[in-house]
Amino acid sequence: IGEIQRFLRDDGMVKVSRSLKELSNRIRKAKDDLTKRLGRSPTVNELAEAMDVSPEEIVFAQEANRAPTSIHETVYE
Amino acid sequence: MSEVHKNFMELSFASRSENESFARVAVASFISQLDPTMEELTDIKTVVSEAVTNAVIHGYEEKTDGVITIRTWIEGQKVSIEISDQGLGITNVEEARQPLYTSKPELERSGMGFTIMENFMDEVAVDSREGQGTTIRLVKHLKTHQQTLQH
Amino acid sequence: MSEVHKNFMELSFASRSENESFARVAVASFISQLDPTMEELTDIKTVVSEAVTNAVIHGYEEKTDGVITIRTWIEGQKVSIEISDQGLGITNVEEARQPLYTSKPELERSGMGFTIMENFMDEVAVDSREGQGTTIRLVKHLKTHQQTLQH
Ligand SMILES: Nc1ncnc2c1ncn2[C@@H]1O[C@H](COP(=O)(O)OP(=O)(O)O)[C@@H](O)[C@H]1O
Ligand SMILES: Nc1ncnc2c1ncn2[C@@H]1O[C@H](COP(=O)(O)OP(=O)(O)O)[C@@H](O)[C@H]1O
Ligand SMILES: [Mg+2]
Ligand SMILES: [Mg+2]
Repeated sequence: IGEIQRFLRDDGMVKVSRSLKELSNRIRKAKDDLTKRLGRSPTVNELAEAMDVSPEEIVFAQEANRAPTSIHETVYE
Repeated sequence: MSEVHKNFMELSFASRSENESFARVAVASFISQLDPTMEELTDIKTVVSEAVTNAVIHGYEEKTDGVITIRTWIEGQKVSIEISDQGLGITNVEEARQPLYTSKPELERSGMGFTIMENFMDEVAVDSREGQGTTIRLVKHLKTHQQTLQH
Repeated sequence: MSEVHKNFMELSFASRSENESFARVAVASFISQLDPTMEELTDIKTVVSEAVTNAVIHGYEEKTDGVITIRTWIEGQKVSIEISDQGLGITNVEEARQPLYTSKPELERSGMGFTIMENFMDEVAVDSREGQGTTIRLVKHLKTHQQTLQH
């Protein structure tokens, strides 16, 4: 299955649910780091700059770590 | 910028619980142009979830052919959000807003939806008519950048 | 699941270029319930950007009091998107769709918006009336999970 996953990834076929979850984990880490460094909740632009993605994309990716984003999730996992 | 930044959006969608997540993202990403703190964004996402869930579960009693509408206005640092359904409506709004009150204890609802909205937003108004539907009006004043930096 | 999954949303917003990013994410987040591939999602975000930018720049000539509406339907793996403005409209649709054609070379437009839509979507229809506005209808059939795995 690792082989297939690598293939899907290389081929741009990686599923959104998986890819967004990775981004969302990176966002959470960056958010925790920034919160510690600033001593307050970072603004969405501060986080977007640190991650080099748009504020809107931050919001979107963050959602991926909540409930299953997909009705197919269980089928795919 | 001397002029106050103004913007608006209106969103309608099927009363399906899987749209709760979409509604959160749509409203939060619209508001992100005001550069809120991540904390303020989380507050807003939470109240949108509560109001949309209420429309799905109470307003339409999980019937998926209803329509939920969200209107959002931005004016300077002021965010106004209206969430409407054309569902069953609320007979006694005052009672409904009480902490822990739920008309659906059998669904293990917490009865804390309105209380959460009141805690996270600066204004909460409920406009409801039995058999006609419910509109929740929410206002939040985001911190200015000076306020955020001083915090 | 034997029943076909159906859902819809409608989104309207002010014709401001800062709403392009919001519109991309809103449509993407709605579509993500079908768990598309990253490539499919990027394609859809790109065409939404192109169509919204066209409405802002050509339809409303950057006047910010116009309204842009996006309707999105999901039926099984089929995604239909309609992007409308009530702006200037297109005099000659056939000419407008030609690769490299732009009516605004002074703005350094590439003239590739429609070509990009045709490349990324399965169907592209343009309905426009001078002085009344433009509606772009787009359809994309997402790969099913079996197709993705077999690819
Ligand atoms: N959109 C709505 N349509 C009809 N009734 C509603 C709506 N929103 C809230 N209510 C009523 O208000 C009560 C309290 O709502 P809430 O505080 O969110 O608690 P809960 O959802 O856990 O019951 C609900 O139990 C319901 O009776
Ligand atoms: N929504 C619209 N309203 C009015 N005219 C439009 C609209 N969309 C496209 N057009 C016309 O079609 C032409 C081609 O569009 P496009 O391929 O996106 O190229 P570009 O935007 O770079 O000019 C535009 O230059 C414009 O004349
Ligand atoms: Mg509730
Ligand atoms: Mg264009």
